[in-house]
Amino acid sequence: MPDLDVETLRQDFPILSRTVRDGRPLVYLDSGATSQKPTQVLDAERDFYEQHNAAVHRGAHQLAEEATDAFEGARVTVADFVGARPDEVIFTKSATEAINLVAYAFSNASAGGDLGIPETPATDRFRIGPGDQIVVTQMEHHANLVPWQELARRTGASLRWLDVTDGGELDLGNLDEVVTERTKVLAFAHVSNVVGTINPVRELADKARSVGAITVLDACQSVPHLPVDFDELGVDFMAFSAHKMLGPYGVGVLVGRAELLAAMPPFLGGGSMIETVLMDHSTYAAPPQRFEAGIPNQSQAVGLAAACDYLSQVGMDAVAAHDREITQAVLDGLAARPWIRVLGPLDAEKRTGSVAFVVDGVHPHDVGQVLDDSGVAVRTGHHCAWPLHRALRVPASTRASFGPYTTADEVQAFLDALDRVPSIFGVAV
Amino acid sequence: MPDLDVETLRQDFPILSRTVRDGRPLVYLDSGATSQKPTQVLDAERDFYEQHNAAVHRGAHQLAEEATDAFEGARVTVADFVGARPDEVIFTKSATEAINLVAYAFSNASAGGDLGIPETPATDRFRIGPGDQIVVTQMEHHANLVPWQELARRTGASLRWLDVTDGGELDLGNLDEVVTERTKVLAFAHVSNVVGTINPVRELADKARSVGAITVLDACQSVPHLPVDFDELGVDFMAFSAHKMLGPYGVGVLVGRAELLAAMPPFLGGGSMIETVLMDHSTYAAPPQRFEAGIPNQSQAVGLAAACDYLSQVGMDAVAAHDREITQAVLDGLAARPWIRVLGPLDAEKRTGSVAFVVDGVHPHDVGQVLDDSGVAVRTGHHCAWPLHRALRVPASTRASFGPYTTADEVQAFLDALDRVPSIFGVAV
Amino acid sequence: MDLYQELILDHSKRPQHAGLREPYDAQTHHVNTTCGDEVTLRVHLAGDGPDARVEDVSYDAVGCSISIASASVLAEEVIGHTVAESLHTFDAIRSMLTSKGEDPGDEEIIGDAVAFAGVSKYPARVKCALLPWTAYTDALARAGVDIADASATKSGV
Amino acid sequence: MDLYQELILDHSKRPQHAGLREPYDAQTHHVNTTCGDEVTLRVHLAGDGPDARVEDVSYDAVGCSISIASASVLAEEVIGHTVAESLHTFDAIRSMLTSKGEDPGDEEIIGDAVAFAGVSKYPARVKCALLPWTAYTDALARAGVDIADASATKSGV
Ligand SMILES: Cc1ncc(COP(=O)(O)O)c(C=O)c1O
Ligand SMILES: Cc1ncc(COP(=O)(O)O)c(C=O)c1O
Repeated sequence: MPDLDVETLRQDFPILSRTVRDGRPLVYLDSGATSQKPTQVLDAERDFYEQHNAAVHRGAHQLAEEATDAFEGARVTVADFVGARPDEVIFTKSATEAINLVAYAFSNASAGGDLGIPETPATDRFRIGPGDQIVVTQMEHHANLVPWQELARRTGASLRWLDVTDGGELDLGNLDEVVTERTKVLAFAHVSNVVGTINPVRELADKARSVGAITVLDACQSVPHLPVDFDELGVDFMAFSAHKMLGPYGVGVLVGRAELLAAMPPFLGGGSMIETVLMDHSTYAAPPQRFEAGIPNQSQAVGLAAACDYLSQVGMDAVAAHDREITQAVLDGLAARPWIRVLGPLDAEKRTGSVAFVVDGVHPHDVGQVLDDSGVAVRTGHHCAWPLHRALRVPASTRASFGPYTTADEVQAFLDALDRVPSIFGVAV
Repeated sequence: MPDLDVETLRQDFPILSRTVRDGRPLVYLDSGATSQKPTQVLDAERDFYEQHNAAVHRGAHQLAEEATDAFEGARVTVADFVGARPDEVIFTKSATEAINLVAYAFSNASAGGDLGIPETPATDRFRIGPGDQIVVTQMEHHANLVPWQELARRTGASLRWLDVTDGGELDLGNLDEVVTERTKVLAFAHVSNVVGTINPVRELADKARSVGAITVLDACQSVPHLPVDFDELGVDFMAFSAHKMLGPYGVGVLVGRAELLAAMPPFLGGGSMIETVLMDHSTYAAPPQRFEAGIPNQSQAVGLAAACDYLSQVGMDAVAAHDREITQAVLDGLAARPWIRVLGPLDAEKRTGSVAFVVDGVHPHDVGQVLDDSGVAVRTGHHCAWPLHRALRVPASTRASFGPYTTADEVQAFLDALDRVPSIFGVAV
Repeated sequence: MDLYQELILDHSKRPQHAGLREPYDAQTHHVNTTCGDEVTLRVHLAGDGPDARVEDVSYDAVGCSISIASASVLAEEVIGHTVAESLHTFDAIRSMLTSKGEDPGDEEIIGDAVAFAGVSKYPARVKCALLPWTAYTDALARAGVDIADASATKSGV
Repeated sequence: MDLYQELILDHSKRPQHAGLREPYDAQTHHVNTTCGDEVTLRVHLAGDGPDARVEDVSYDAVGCSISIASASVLAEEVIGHTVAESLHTFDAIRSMLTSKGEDPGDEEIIGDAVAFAGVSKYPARVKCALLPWTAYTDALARAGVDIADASATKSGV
């Protein structure tokens, strides 16, 4: 396995050389919120605009052909990157939209009338109502919780969840009571965006399959950090966002098993997702077009494909190994500071991407401010995972999160900056 | 009013100097599908990525502050550009999503349970069911038709529509029969994306208001070509897409009257749109955040703001005047060719942005192919407005559409290329 | 323009075997959403399996010159042949159409369809040319033909 | 760090007038969703209109040092004053906080709140400092005060 050459790689990220707060070098430890983007990704988008820009799928002219090739080529690249088939890849605006798309497939299939698609037996798996159950976990990002709460509200189904242990792992002790024959969907994160825990996807997917429930994996924090293979994971749907994996804003991906996508009614209605349109009703195209209404985020899809290429070239094994080293260094550094309490697993093998912690007696927002004053960018608050914080009995936390460009020196700068906290706030060390 | 200096302006669009099909200069007449983007817009996006990139609204560090300022600044610029207030501007991924957002507000308000927002009397205006009516027109782009068909299916409300005359204008003869006390929503285009007709917005908005119906204006083809003022138009909602107005892909706008937005339940659930999240339910933030779940399309919003600035600098009056000149030249050129039949109003004052036509005996796809072979990029087909083509009794059409960079020479090149059609397909001239 | 060969223009202006006829075993309706081409197509077979004979293909095609000419050539090339032979012809045409100009097509196998070689350089038009063929294979399937099996048979010849 | 003035740290460690007390006329609960700060705040007034006296402000604040110190300073600056005076103080504090470092604040008017001048350079923290104040004005409104009218009265003095 080739090692990741961080210093060379960093040259692709001009923003990492800038300074903040009166000339301090930027130490960017907020990649869990959004990653920085390499020049190659920005160039790919720009080249699309400057050389091939036209609406895809619609024009009968050369630019339109070139644009369509670039867009559909991006779909193939992204599919390859995560072990899926191109027709299983749907470009959305974000992971958030991807998850909502699946949630709305359930309520849309459950409303009356003609769905405008050839229904299959699988269509019934999306029909949900009172008595049915939707299962999530306490560890979810709001993006994989709120859509399911709203689906429950819209349909009268009820919401249940798996708990989180004090150690920040999923509590599977009562899995058999929570996931039952009444469960229609099981939605969970591959990797927690707060505590970094890597969840046992196979075990959960197998359990869901055994009761006939559809699985929806939030892969936002795994795809940027680990080699991910949709087929191997054994889930039905998987969502992730480009901007967390060196790609642009405005594009996310829903990967779905072909036979389920085919059975699902559309989400957004509009151009390019139709088969025939009459005034009083329409019929809809096959996936993936059925779920890509309107002129798509074509330049962004091209940018995402460039990000996949970039990561493939670095090698996802190398990315994962590098992430483990950084995580280990952070965990070691924090362990040496007894006034800091790390949330989640203390074993670096069980986690990836980010480390969240609290300083008892100092609010995370204040910790983050001191770090910011030293040029270290972290995130503070509940990180869109409020229930997880409640489960761990902390109001909020400070999170340092990493990318392939994170260096050991940056970890040291982060730890040094942290050491300013006790004296400012009078914490005993 | 300053004139538009097309030749100088074109230097901002490098793609316009490229060649297609064996070295022929590109004549881009497909701006109705998507416009080209000036360097200023591409630079604004790139500068955001290279200098200020971070997740907005979330971090307590300098980059996050800069990114938030840029994103919220973009909202102010866009609001100013269309005569709305910043808190009335919601960034979506496209006009398509913007319209669907409003359609889902109706069905989501109509489902049972606690909406998670402070309901107001206006919330009831979004409750819809059997016996209620949704009104559209035969002129609509699929993006302003399919979402309403689907809303009707989901709720049991019925869909009605205003017809189109043979001349390609809205038939308001039976307006009073179609829009009645049972009408909950009236959705219509400001400007047709096929025949270019400018519709009488005020008259329709007044009628809707008189029966208590909510108006949804599809402004995709007006905002790029005409000065548009939300307040003056008197509609409740207005949708448009950045990529048709010199801006990037992946961002659209929904403008909505503040008191209606406040009364609407959310559409996509996820981060940043919440107030409090518990496991079993959540409450939601005030607009516009309520409708912007997840990390937004921040760089794209910045790019759209740059497009608004660009258009403002050129001057929308100058853009409109230039568009009228080009439209007139195209109409004159086509009128001189009796084997061509123009769809829609023959009076340039009644239209903007595009001219669609048919050559009797030659399929539009074949016409477009001949143009493409001459380097002229147009669109052929039903242009996502199938019912309009049925109403006009043509299966499809060829459409030339314009931007501020379109020149009189390009119009001539287009007409010259058209003149190849009769001989190739044996049409009598 | 090398796209519009005389043969294509002729077929599009005077489509062979056009119209919908009785008797038939299966009918399909296919649409090319990009440009609104539509074809309704019927097949009438004699016999079973790969060796069944295509007694008739009748159709109603609305669309561009490429899709109408393609329907016309299809009918010419297919009527009177076995199902397996017709699928072999289709394979050869498809490989030509999707070759981006690389495969000029073999007139021995595909007959007048060689005139469509130029189409392969225009991805948006490939769909038009393929439309009648996908309607045809779909109709065969509905008439009970095991397509995979039938094409394997002929290829194995 | 000029953000964490001694005064702020003192107020955040030993918040004045903390806790929820009876009697009160109105209570509000405000949340800063960005970092999860929460404040529950009660006001108790004597009299009506702009000249009503703020008898008590009691609160329960969970959050960062800035929001807690701000609640503490609020209680100090407001209790015993008229509603109109308190809104005048709020106006002065708000203009300082939103000045991006331009307005250092006038100690004569806003007392200990001058310590928050450094906050104005950090937009994310301005919300924290404003949270108790918006909870306060909201509570006044719920207690029946016409806010617009009351602030106009004092500004007109
Ligand atoms: C009139 C009209 N409405 C809606 C749309 C949809 O816009 P988008 O595809 O950007 O969502 C378009 C463009 O395709 C349009 O021209
Ligand atoms: C685990 C997880 N799920 C979902 C999301 C939502 O992603 P986005 O905001 O890009 O839609 C995020 C990031 O914010 C995340 O970390």
